[in-house]
Parts: sequence; C-alpha cells; structure tokens
Amino acid sequence: MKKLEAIIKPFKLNEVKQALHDIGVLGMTVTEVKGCGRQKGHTEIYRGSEYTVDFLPKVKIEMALPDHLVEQVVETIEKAAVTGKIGDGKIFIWTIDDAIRLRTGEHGDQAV
Amino acid sequence: MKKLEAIIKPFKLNEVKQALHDIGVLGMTVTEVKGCGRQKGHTEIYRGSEYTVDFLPKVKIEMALPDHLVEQVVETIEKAAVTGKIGDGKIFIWTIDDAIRLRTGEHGDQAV
Amino acid sequence: MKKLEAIIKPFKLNEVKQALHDIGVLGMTVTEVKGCGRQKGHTEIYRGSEYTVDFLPKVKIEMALPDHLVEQVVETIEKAAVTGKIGDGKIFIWTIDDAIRLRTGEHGDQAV
Amino acid sequence: MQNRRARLGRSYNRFWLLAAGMFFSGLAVADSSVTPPVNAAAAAINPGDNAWLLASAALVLMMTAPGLILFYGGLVRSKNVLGTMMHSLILMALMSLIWMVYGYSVAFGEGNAFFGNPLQYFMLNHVGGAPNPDYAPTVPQQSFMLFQMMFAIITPALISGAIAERMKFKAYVLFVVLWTTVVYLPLCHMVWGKGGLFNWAAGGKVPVLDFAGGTVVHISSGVSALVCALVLGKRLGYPHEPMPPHNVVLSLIGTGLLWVGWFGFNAGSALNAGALATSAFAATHFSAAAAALSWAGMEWLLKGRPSVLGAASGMVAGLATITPASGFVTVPAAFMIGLAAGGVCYLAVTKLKAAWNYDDSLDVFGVHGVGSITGMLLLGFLANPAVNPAIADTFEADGRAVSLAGGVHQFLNQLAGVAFTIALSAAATFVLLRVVRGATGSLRVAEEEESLGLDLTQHGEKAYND
Amino acid sequence: MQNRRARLGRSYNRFWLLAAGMFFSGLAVADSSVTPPVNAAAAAINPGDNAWLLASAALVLMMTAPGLILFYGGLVRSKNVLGTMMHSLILMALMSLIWMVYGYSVAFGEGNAFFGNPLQYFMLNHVGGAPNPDYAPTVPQQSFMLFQMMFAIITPALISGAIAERMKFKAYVLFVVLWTTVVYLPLCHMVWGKGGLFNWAAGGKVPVLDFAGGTVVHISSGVSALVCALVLGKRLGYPHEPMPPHNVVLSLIGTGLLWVGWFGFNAGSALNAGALATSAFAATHFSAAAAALSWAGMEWLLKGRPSVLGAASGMVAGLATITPASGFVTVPAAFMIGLAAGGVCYLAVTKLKAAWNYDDSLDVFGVHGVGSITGMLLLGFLANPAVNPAIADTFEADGRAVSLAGGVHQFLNQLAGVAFTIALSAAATFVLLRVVRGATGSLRVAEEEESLGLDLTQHGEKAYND
Amino acid sequence: MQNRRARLGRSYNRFWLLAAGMFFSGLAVADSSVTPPVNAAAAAINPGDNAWLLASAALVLMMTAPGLILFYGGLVRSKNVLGTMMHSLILMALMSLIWMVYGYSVAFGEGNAFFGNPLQYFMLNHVGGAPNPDYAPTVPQQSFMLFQMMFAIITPALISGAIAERMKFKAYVLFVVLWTTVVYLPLCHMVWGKGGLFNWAAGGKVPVLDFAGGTVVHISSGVSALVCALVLGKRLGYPHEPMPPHNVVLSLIGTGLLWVGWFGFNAGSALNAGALATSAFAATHFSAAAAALSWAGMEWLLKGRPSVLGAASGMVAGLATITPASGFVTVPAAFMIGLAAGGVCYLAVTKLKAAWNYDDSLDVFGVHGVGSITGMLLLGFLANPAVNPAIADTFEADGRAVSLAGGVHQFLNQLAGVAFTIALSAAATFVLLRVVRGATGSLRVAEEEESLGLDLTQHGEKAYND
Ligand SMILES: Nc1ncnc2c1ncn2[C@@H]1O[C@H](COP(=O)(O)OP(=O)(O)O)[C@@H](O)[C@H]1O
Ligand SMILES: Nc1ncnc2c1ncn2[C@@H]1O[C@H](COP(=O)(O)OP(=O)(O)O)[C@@H](O)[C@H]1O
Ligand SMILES: Nc1ncnc2c1ncn2[C@@H]1O[C@H](COP(=O)(O)OP(=O)(O)O)[C@@H](O)[C@H]1O
Repeated sequence: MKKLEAIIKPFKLNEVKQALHDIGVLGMTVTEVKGCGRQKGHTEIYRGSEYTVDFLPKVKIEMALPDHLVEQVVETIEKAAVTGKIGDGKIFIWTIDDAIRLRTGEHGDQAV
Repeated sequence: MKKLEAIIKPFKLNEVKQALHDIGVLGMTVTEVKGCGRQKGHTEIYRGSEYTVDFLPKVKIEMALPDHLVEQVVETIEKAAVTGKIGDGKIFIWTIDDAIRLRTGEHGDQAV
Repeated sequence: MKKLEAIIKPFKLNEVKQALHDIGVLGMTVTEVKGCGRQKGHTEIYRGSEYTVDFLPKVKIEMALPDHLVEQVVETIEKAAVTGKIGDGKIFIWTIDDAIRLRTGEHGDQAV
Repeated sequence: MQNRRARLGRSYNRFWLLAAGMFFSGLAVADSSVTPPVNAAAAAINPGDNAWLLASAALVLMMTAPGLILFYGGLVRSKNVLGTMMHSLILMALMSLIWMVYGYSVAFGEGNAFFGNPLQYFMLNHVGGAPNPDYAPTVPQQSFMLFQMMFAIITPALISGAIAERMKFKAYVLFVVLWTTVVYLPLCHMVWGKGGLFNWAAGGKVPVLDFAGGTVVHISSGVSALVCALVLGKRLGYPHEPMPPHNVVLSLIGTGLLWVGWFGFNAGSALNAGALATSAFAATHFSAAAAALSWAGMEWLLKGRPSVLGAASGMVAGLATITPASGFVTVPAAFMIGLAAGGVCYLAVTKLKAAWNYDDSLDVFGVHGVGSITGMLLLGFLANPAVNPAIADTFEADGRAVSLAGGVHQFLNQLAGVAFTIALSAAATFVLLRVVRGATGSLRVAEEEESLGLDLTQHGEKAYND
Repeated sequence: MQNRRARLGRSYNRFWLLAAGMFFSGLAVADSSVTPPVNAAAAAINPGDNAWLLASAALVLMMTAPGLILFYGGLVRSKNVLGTMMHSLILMALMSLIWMVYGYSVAFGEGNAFFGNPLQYFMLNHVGGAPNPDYAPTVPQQSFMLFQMMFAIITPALISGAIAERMKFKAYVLFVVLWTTVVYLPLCHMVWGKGGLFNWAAGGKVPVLDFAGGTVVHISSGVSALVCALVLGKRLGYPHEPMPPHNVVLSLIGTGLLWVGWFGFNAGSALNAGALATSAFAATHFSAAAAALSWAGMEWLLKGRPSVLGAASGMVAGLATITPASGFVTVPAAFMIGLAAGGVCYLAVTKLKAAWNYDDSLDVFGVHGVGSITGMLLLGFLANPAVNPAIADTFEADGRAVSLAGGVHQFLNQLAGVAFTIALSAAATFVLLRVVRGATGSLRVAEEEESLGLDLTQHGEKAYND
Repeated sequence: MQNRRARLGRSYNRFWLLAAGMFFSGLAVADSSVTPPVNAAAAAINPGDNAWLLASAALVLMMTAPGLILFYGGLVRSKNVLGTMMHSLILMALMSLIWMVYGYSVAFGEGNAFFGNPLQYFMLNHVGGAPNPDYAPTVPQQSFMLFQMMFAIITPALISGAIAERMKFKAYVLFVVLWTTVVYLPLCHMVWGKGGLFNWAAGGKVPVLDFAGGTVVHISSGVSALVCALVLGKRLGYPHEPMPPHNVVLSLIGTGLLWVGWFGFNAGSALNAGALATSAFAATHFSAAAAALSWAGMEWLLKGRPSVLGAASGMVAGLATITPASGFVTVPAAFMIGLAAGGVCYLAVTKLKAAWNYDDSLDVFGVHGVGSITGMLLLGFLANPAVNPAIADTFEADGRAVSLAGGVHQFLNQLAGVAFTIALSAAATFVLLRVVRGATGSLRVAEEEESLGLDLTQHGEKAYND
C-alpha cells in the first residue's frame, strides 16, 4: 500500500476532488497548510510596518491507496491541479505497512 | 520505529487521548482536517445558492511509536474511537527511519 | 529520498525558516497543529467551569529532501529551534518512494 | 413607570385568545380609518421627551440585536452560533406580530387585575399620536407602545440561553409564543398595566416597586430558564466534555452594547427626559461598574486571576440586578446593589449550578434570575422617596395614603411580588413545555443532530467558511 | 419630508461642475466671515427636535459603519473582506467632501426641477445655525444638511455589494464620485429639493410620495447595482465554485445595527420629534418584522428549514421596502408591506437572479431594488391621510388642491417616479461605467489578483492573522 | 463647555486623598437624606437638552465599549486580545468608582486653580436633579456628572494601547488609578473646572480653548502613552518578528463605532441640543472624513496602495485632532484640520516611531498625542467667534474684556496649555511608573508569559475556541 500526499493551490481543490471521484477514488483527507518554495511571497503593510510573507496558502491532500492505483491517481492530480505557473505544488509517495478501517477493523487494501 | 496516523471523528478526540494516556502513551500531535469518503456530506443553502459539502470535519492524530507498542495502540484507538457508524475513520501505519528529540538530541525510541 | 517532519514551538518558526534558507533549503510545508507530551498544559476557567488543556499549539514543518541533505537539515533545525525547555519538539524521518513537481512533471530529487 | 392617579379598570372576561383568530380580518379593517390622526394631540407632546423615548426604544432593540445575540452567540460552540443568534432574531419578528395583534392590548389595555382587554387595542387600533395619560402623558401612545414592545422582545430571548445548543427550532418557536401569551403579557399587566395586581401607581392590591422589569423581565425569564434547563436535560457530554465559549470577543462586544442599551431600558422607563431619567441612568451605570468589580474581585481572591468573561458577566449581573431599582435609589445605594449582584451571581453560577447539577447553558438563571431577585429584595429596603418623590405618597385602593419608602413593610411587598413571579413562571413553563413536547414530538434535536450542531441541522448553514 | 408651502424655485443654468474647481479657493474664503453665527436663530430651534435629528444623523452614519460594512463584509470570502468594507468606508470620506463642496447645494439649493444651484451653498456657505424653513423649520439648517449627508454616504455604498470581490479600487472610486454627481444629487433634488420635479410638497409636476428614500436611495442604488453586475460580469468561478459567506455572524451583527439605524433613517426623516416620527418608527419596525417572517417562512415551506441568513435578509428587505412608505402608512399596512417584501425579494434573489443569470454578489438589486419598487407601488394604494395629514390636501403648481391618498391616481404617480428612477439609474450607470473603463483601463482586477483576493492586491493587507 | 460668568473659586488645601478613606462610612451616610430630590429643579430642565446629553453620555461610553475595545482588540495578536479588551473594560468599573468617591469633586468641585475640593461632592453628594448653573444650566447636574465621567473612563483606556501585549495586569490597574488621580482629575479641573488655571470661560489665568478634550483627554493620554512605551520597553521580538493585527475587521467595526460615538463626545460637549451642538457635530464629521483622505492618500502616493487600516487610522486621527477645536471652527476649517491630521499622524506613526525607536504598540502617541497637539495649535489660528460667539468677548481675571478669536495671541495661549499638559503628563507618568514598579515588583509579565500571551497568563482564558 502507498501513501500519497499532494500539495496544491487551494482554488484547485474542488477540481482535483472531482477528478478523483470520476476515477472512483473517494477517500481522502485534506489539510490547510502554508507553503514556502520558489513561488514569491508578497508584502503586507500595517501602519508602516512592512512584512514580507513567504508562506502562501496551500492545500494538502492525503490518500492511502492500493499500489496499482498510484500511477492513475498521480496522472489525474497532475491533470487537474496544474496551472503551469510556479507554485503548483508537489506529490510525495511512500510505502505504508498497513491501513485499518476503524468501523469494521478491516486491514490493508480493504480498508481504504 | 513506526509512525501511526489515525483519522477520527472530532468529538472522539478527548476519549481517545484519555485512553492512550491510560496505557502510558503521552506524546501525540493533532491536526484539524477535513475528510471525504463514504460518509455522506450535507447541503448548505445561502440565499438560494445550494452547496453540497463533501468534506467533513475530522481530526488527525499522529504518533511516533516503538514497534512493540503499535498493536496495543491500534486496539486502544479502535476501542475509543468507534461509534459503529460510517465515517469513523482510519489508521495508517508506516516505518520511520529515525526520531529525534530536539531538546536533548536523543534519537530513536528514546526520543518519543 | 527522505521525508522529514519537525514539530516545533510556533514562535520558533521564523528562525527555523531563516536558518534553512541560509543553507539553501527553500521548499517546505507548514501546518498549525496541537501537541501533547511531557510539557504541562494549563487550566482555563470560564464562569467557574475549569478545563485542563493538554494540547498546546505547535507548528509542523514538512520537507522532502535528497538523502544527502538530511543530516545538515536536522542539525540546522536543532540549532534554530531549541530553547532547552521541555516541549521543544521532535523530528521524524522516513524514506519516500518518489516526489513529483506538478508544474513540470519532474520526479525524484529534481522535484524538491 | 405609571401615572399616579389610579382606578381599578373594569374587568373583561371574554377569552382574549379569540383575538388572534381575527388577525386576518383585522388586517383588512384596521388599515386606515380606525387609527386616529397622529398629529391630533401634538400640542401635548414634548419633543424632548419623545426624542428620548424613541432613542430608548432603539437602544432596547439594540440590546437584543446586536447586543444579546453577540453575548450569547460568543458563549456557545461554533457549530451552534447561528442557531443561538436565531433564537433572539426570530423574536424580533414573532413578538412584534403578537404585540400588534393582541400583546399590547393584553398588557396595557384596561382589564382586571391579571390581564387587559385584548380587544381594546386589537391590531393596535386607537394607538396613535395622542398620548395615553395613564402611562405617558407627554409622548404619543404609539411611542409608549413601541418602547414596551422592545421589552416583550428581549424577555423570551433571555430564556433562550438556557436551552442553547440542543432545543429543536420548531419547539422553541412554539414555546416562546405560548410563554409570552401565558406568562409575559399577564405579568406585564399585573405590574405595569392600569389596574394590575402589583401596580403600585395604579391601584394594585400589592404595591410592588419594579421600575424597569425585575419581575416582568428578569425573574420571569430567569426562573423559566431554570425550569427549561431542568426539563430539557443537559447537553450531550456536559459537563465532562469541555465546552468553552467559541469566541469571547463576541461576548465582550455584546457586553458593551448591553450596557449602553440598558441606559435606554432603565432611563427610558422614566418615559420622559427629566431628572428621573438621569437618576435611573446613573443607578444603572454604577451598579454595572460595582458588579464588575465584585465578580472579578471574587475570582481574583478565590482563583488567583480575574477573568475577562468574569468582569463582563459581572457587568450584566449588575445591570439585571439594578433594573427594578433603577428609578428608586441613590448612586451609592446602586453601587452597593451592584457589589451584592456581582458576589451573589458569581456564587449562583459557580456553586449553586454545581450543587443543583443542572445545565443552564448560558447561566440565565444564575445571572438574570438570581440577580433580579436580589435587586427586588434590596430595593425593598433602599427605595428612597428623595430620589423618586412619587413613592412618598401613594394611594391604596381604599384611598388610604401610604409611603413605599424602603423598610420592612415594602420589603414584604417586594417579596410577595417576587414569590408570585417565581411561582407563575415556574409552573407555567413546566406545563407549557409538556404541551410543546406533545405538539412537536420532542423538545430536543436528535443526538446526531446535536453533535453536528444546530446551525447545520436546524438551518442548513455554517457560520464560518473561507 | 418637506415643508408644505411651495414655490417653484428659480432655475440656475450655470454648469455646476465648475464649483468643484473652486474648492481650494473656497477653502480660503469660506473660512469664517461667510458663515452666519450659529446662535442667531436659536429662538426658533426646538432642542427636542434637534436632539432627535442629530441622533438620527448619527444612527444613519452607523448604518454605513459599522452596519453595512458588517453586513456586506460577512457575506464575501475572507480574502475580500477588507476590500469590501473599504468600499463603504471610503465613501464616508469622499461623499462628505462632495457634499461640502457642491453636493448639498445641488441637492437642496434652489434651482430648476432637476438640480439645485451648486453655488448657493458652495462650501456649505450660509448653512449654519439658522433653520431653513423650506425644509425643517425647528432645527439648524446645518442639522438638516448633516442628516441628508448621511443618506448620500450610504446610497453608493449599497451599490458596492454588486461589484464586490472583483472591481478595481481605483475604478470604484472614480465610479462612485461620478455616480453621485450624475445620479444621486439630481435625483435627491427632484424628489426632496425645493421645486424638484417629483416633490409633492414643493410644487413638483409629478407628486411622488417617497418619505425616506425609496427612489432616491434604494431603487437608484439597486438598479445601478444590477447594471454594474451585468457590465462587470461574474466573479471567477461563479456559480460553480462555492462562495459561501465567510462569516455569517458579522452579517447578523450588521443586520441588527441596520435595523436600529433605520429608525434614524426613517423616523429621522420626519425632521422633528413629533408624532410623525413615532409613526415612521413604528412602520419601520413592523415591516422588518413581517418580512423576516415571510422570507424565513418561504424557506421553511420550500426548503424544509428556515435559514438564519434568510431571516436576516428578510429584515433588510422589509426595511428597504418600507422606507418610502414609512411616513404614510398605518402599522397593519406596514406589516402587510413587510410580508410582501419578504416574499417578493426572496423570489428575486433565488429565482430571478438564476433566470437572468447575473452575479449581483450581495443581492443589492434583489433586496434593495426589487424591495423598494414594491414599497413605492404599494404605497400608491396604502398612503393614508389619517397617518400623515399633510397629504390630505396638497397643492399642484396651478394652485389646484389635490389629495395624495392611496388610490389609482397616486399609484400612477408612484409608477412614474419609479420608472424615471429606473431609467435614469440604468442609463447613467451604463454610460459612467464605460467612461470609467476608459479612464482606468479596466473595471476589474486581473484574474490572478481576483484569485488572491482584493485585500492583498488592492490594499496590501490581510484581515485575519494570528 | 462652560458657563461664561466666572469667579475664581476658593482654594481648599485639605489633602483630598483622605476622602478615599471615608468611602465605606460614606456609603452608609450618603444613602438617602443627603441627595436633593431629583425633581426639585425640574422647572429649569429642558427635556430636549437632557435627552441629548444622556444620549451623548451613552455614545461616549459606547466609544470605550464596544468602540475602543474593538479597535484596540483587533490590532493585537490573538493571544492578547482579551487582555487588551480588559484594559478598557476594567476602567468602566474602576473609573466609575473613583468618580463617585472623589473624582467628580476634584475635577468639578470649587477649589483652587489646580484641583477642586474633594469633599464638596464626596460620594456624589449634592449631585442630583438640580442643574449646576456654572456648567450646564438646563440639565440636571447628575447628567453633567455622568457625561463627564465617560471622559474619565476613556482617557486612561487610550493609554492602554501603548502597553498592550506586555504589561502585568496588577501593575496596570495600580497605574491607571494613580494616573487618573494625579494627572487626569487635576488637568480636568484646570481646563474645565470652575476657577481652573486654563479655563477661558471661568477666570483662568491662561485662557486655553479646548472644547472637548484635546489637552485633558488626548494629549495627556498620548504623551503618557509614549512615556509608558519608553519605560516598559519593546515587546519581545519587536520589530523583527511580524506582529500584524490579528483581526482588522474588529478594528474597522471599532472605527465605525468610534466615529459615531465621537458625535456624542464633541457635540455633547455643547451641553445642550442647540446650534453649537450641531456645529460641533459637523466639525467632527468633516475632520474625520478629511483625515481619512489624507492618510490613505499619502499611502497611495508613497506606497502605491491605500490600506484599509490606513483609512481607518486616518479617521481616528481626524477625530482626535478636531476634538479641542470642534466647537470653535467652521466646516471648511474643520476639513483643513482633518487634512493636516491625516498627514501629520501618518508621518508620526511611520517615520517618527521608527526614528525614535520606541514600541508604542497601537500608536497612541502618534495618533492621539500628535493629532491633538496639531489640533490645539491650529485652533489657535482658526478659532472663530462667528461659530462660537462666546469667545468673542470673554473676561480676564482683572475684568478686562478680551477676544479669543484665532491669531498669534491665542496661539500662544494654546501653546502654553499644550506645553503644560505635555510636561505634567510626562513627568507624572514617569514617576508613577517607578512607584508602581516598586509596589508590584515589575511592570511587565515574565518573558514566558509574554510569549504565551496575556489572555492565558493574566486571565486564564482564551478568546477563540471551537
Ligand atoms: N521540499 C519540499 N518539501 C515539502 N514541501 C515542499 C517542498 N518544496 C515545495 N514544497 C511545497 O510545494 C509548494 C510549491 O512549491 P514551489 O517551489 O513554490 O513551486 P513549484 O511546485 O512550482 O516548484 C510550496 O509552497 C510548498 O508547500
Ligand atoms: N483512502 C483514504 N486515504 C486517506 N484518508 C481517507 C481515505 N479514506 C477515508 N479517509 C478518511 O477517513 C474518513 C472516514 O472515511 P469514510 O469512508 O467516510 O468512512 P469509514 O471510515 O467508516 O469507511 C474520511 O472522512 C477521510 O478523512
Ligand atoms: N510520540 C510522539 N509522536 C508524535 N508527536 C509527538 C510525540 N511525542 C511528542 N510529540 C510532539 O512533540 C511535542 C513536544 O513534546 P514534549 O514531550 O512535550 O516535549 P519534548 O519534545 O521536550 O520531549 C508535543 O507537543 C507533540 O506535538
């Protein structure tokens, strides 16, 4: 089993979710995060105090997936999330030992 | 060492935390997240605009654990978090290379 | 490739970010979390109802890194984040299979 | 509060609920011809008094919204904030309807000792520009009607704090409509209506002093709140699960607006802009100030730190407590009443609630009920003819002159009024809740709904989004 | 609204924009000598009336801030809340400047049927402590000027709800300055200014009843808002992307303050603290109450649940709808107007907007435009000389006495006023937007800026931080 | 602000702090007999004037809460919002207590040129329904007392902006009690009290014009704030760590309420509802408008974008600046003063603060201090007898008639008043802070507490929960 974590621009969340639903992937967990990278931040001024803000709002989508779905999911996210501008985000993938559905106690691929 | 990540219903957080304390597990990190899965969302209406909201509030608990504790922790969470209704959540487990306590610089099982 | 996750005290975020920038690490994703551990919580009272709050505000920094950078990054974070008081936080490290930059489709070390 | 020359009104025994049935026909007939020209009695109207009464009416409405909706809304959990605010907002609509159709008439029409004739001012007929000398001789009766309506709006709104976070909206609406009809309007007539049982200025058998609503507003709502809390039972998870206020800032804004609005509530109750209005304004202010000191002071002593919500709660307690006394006491006496209010209400909220083990979510009983009982009784001793000469020399029904100055005699009168109000409110609320439960199936939302929150399940909304 | 004795004013044809050019010279000369001593006419001033008018002016400013900024600010997404609030705040500054230099003079100076002489009160010269008997004989003209200024501030602020979340700030500023000059000030003169075309009390050819601004304030802004929404186009992502209000609590606080402030708006329009003020106060209140019931009631019937934002929207709709009628109708009639308001505006916002497929972000047209058109027309039938004797017996320009009591005749007058207001507002807004686009390059911010939000891109700020 | 007939009061030298010791005995004796009947002088009372003064008193309290608590609360970080709001809230209690016991008496009792007799109105004895013709002949003295109390509440509250986010609560409480006693009350007596050194209307040696509190309220608090900021030192992390306002929306709501409330502050200072009140209302409004334009305009020019907080800061600066001048200048002059206010305060906050390198957290000095100094001095040139005839012809102590119309002569008087206020405030604050540090161990909370926030460590609460 794999864990896949995608960091995307917030306003792309709905599109990505819809695209994943369309290929039958329903389960995911989403977190509001702030990202720092090559994308330039901005300046805010409050009564003369200028702050450079490097952290930009991003959304993190986490999914546990059976191995065979990973490639398709990556492609789907790529298609839905890309704007072509800097700051589009990343996907990270790693292997997990197990997944458990709390309600039923099911393990592994059954659980996600 | 293992990393364990549990997604549960928010109002179960206190119970789960208490149950974990009772078996001597004190360290954990908690994030407010939104989840999407089989549990049905709801509809909101604002001045005639209807929105279907698929993302439901969930809580994510993360813990780094020595290998021998994993089974017991999983059971404890299962007991405390289950309501039996759809949407109870998941546990994901994977292996980590190392853990470090910043204050002391300790590594591995000592650090968690 | 490695994934590194650091849980630190919120007011240390800027210092840590700066220190990482100084060694050339620009990309990171930050989440506001709440932590529970050995650090003691506090008591709040609202109209006579006393609540013991165990969860303290922390900040989680996530980074995907090429293997060779891990050690230097850990040291940098240790230096910048430590106050020496209980509750300074942890670092967890694990191996990831792949990283992808959405904008370009690059994989692996190129992507981070 | 009232004109001093009094006669017992004739008693109308026709059952006044039939008035409600006439609503729609009323809409048609009451339109134009029946309302007397607003300028008819302009000669008697003092613009200064009317300006103050209109401003006061606006201030009292501001107490409900945004005052009370902020104060209460901030204290609940974020999933229930809209539902809690709706409890008050909907009363601005519902109570106005009732007031127009039969409410004002039952409260202030001539009637017997318990209620007024619901037909006299049915659809606010005959309530126009001419003053009603029985109540306020220098302003249009319509101004008096508007000012009093604002009281009828906020009183049931206060109760909503006790049932917050768990009552079904439909059941709530039915309950407040019945409660207003059965408890508020009669009580208002008894205390302030011409010929009312407790109306010291207009021939009541038991002359109870209540300047701006200790019995009518705060004890009635506070005691009914307690009964509601007991009948509905505790919120899911109470008291184990922490339920801290979701936004104390909202409650503090509400506190400020309540204090400011209360100047209209109490000083407006003088019904003119003379020295008595000023005196009531002063008493109101100093009681609030004192109660903030004593509540926060007790916390500082007992818990080591004064809390901000504690200071704010003290302010509201001081305001509720001085309400009945505001037109009858000196500034130092008001300050003392405020000191007592902060202490007593703090103990009610922290100790009594724990001892009796009920879940009055936002402490309506502990603050408004206990506070105003304290105020009513202290007033029995502190009422001062030097402040309000009208009580120096009042008349009983048999024509005998009596003074209502503070002392044991007046204390017993106050006690009678308080006891009656408690009994009526508690009994009626208990019965009405059973009626409502019968009519709506259950008083509370389902457990799942309660855990999702009222905003989503009762109203289909969430307060906070991106 | 106006003194009844009327003469057609002389017509000034000098192009009044030249007045603006004289601003800085005016600053120098207008300083002291030209303003008459404020106490000169103190004898004629009634302090009660003046107290009420000043309080009302303060209440109307409170409607803009914090009332409207809260109501609107809560309804947008969090990235645009400051920009949205700024749309109203900046008008408190800009409109005051215009009002001082030439605005009051164009609106209330003597002139022709369409606008007043911009030089008569240039730099508020001659607007001092002495009453202007044409408008308000018992208060300083300066009080009248201040009260009317608050209307000039809130009217363009209402429009901003339609262009929220996408208009360039520079373009917005230019637009509201032009719009006020070309639409608001002339309309104000026509309806309320001495000799204005629609001024029923002062010799207008078409006697249109509009007590507190159905045409001048709500229809003008509502219709202009619709045109703005159509010309600017939809927000990025609308209607696919969810755009729920970011903080309904803010909007509810705003609703409460709007209701309270509207007492100043409508009852203050009596320009004294007599019985007519009370009557307008009452009509205002009951319409708001009724509209909340009908809007929330329709949701309950059609959607199974009454929403809190729906009840609040109904309140605002009821207030906008009764505005023109508030000084002319009985309480039951006001209640009926309110019931209609809630129903009609609900349908406008839910059905009409969907059918016509425009993005009026905060429903300015559906609530203010549609509401006040409804109110103006219903008033044609319900205007009641028993409430406001002044309309029983007015004079046409030829000296013939006519009554403006409700009926087909007056309905047609109202219809004419409404139609003219719609035509002027729509046409002028359409043209002015083209002018502004020409001057500022584009009306909207760039797509990237829109997705980042106005707060950051137009003002360099974020509303919410740690 | 004052009755024109003046005599130098007799000087009382008994040390007035002993009055405080008599508090509890006072509570007992002052109860009833000593307060004159409130209706005694009803004949002289004008209900219109009293209505306006009571409304104004309510508006000024609204400036403190919810106005200032919102404005300040929004500007701090979320961990300190309750503590910051408490700084103002607790003054509503504490200052009222002081005012009742000896404050009013020291400020407005007859005394010498520096303070009044603390025993004259001890426990507000003799402050009842009868007017005090020395101050306000048409309203109960109690109304005047209430109105002035609201000023005593907000003045130290302003200072709290400078010590926000780091001062120990206990030290704060002690400081404001001492500061009020040593700085505010004497200054109030000197400028407005009968026989006060600077009282132009009542025999002051140096006739300083200060209509509503440029010296007494804004310069005193602004300068003391600067000294506090310097003595306390910077917040941890300032200026490296970003400390943006946690909720600008709160500050904007506060701005709206401050503007509205300021009408009570300035126009209420006329102490009646006549033309002078209207004139002060107008000056207040136009100055705020102008300052918003100039502050936001400077940002637009210098930084490329006008900020919303900038516009709001300009409004507050315009209001603080016009305060002393509001009863003495024409509308165009007020507008010019506002333009100056926005520019000067913008520079003070952005350049001067950086240059002098202090951490006045919420810019009390830059906005209130610098603003009101500007206003006091400009007033020296712009004071206009056509606006306020009372200054055309005043009397010096030797009976010689002088005019206080704008010019070099009056400018020098203004300068003297400003200089004295700066010197007294700075010196006293410096000394008092040492006293307080001695008494409470330290002025600041511990570093760990500062980083956890005042809400949790000083009050055991958090503002925002689920
Ligand atoms: N090494 C990294 N580890 C974790 N998150 C990263 C890393 N680099 C970038 N990110 C996340 O991805 C987001 C986008 O990255 P950025 O470098 O700005 O643009 P791009 O994805 O186009 O290269 C960042 O805001 C951050 O949240
Ligand atoms: N594949 C997945 N990867 C990550 N999180 C998931 C996944 N599936 C479900 N979740 C999380 O678990 C929560 C519960 O899942 P759901 O399918 O609704 O019910 P159940 O756990 O009872 O099967 C979801 O809201 C989501 O947060
Ligand atoms: N086993 C764990 N798994 C995940 N997070 C942990 C664990 N132990 C501690 N943490 C996180 O680290 C933070 C600091 O831990 P704590 O035990 O309080 O102090 P210290 O890091 O000094 O030992 C906690 O608040 C929590 O967020």
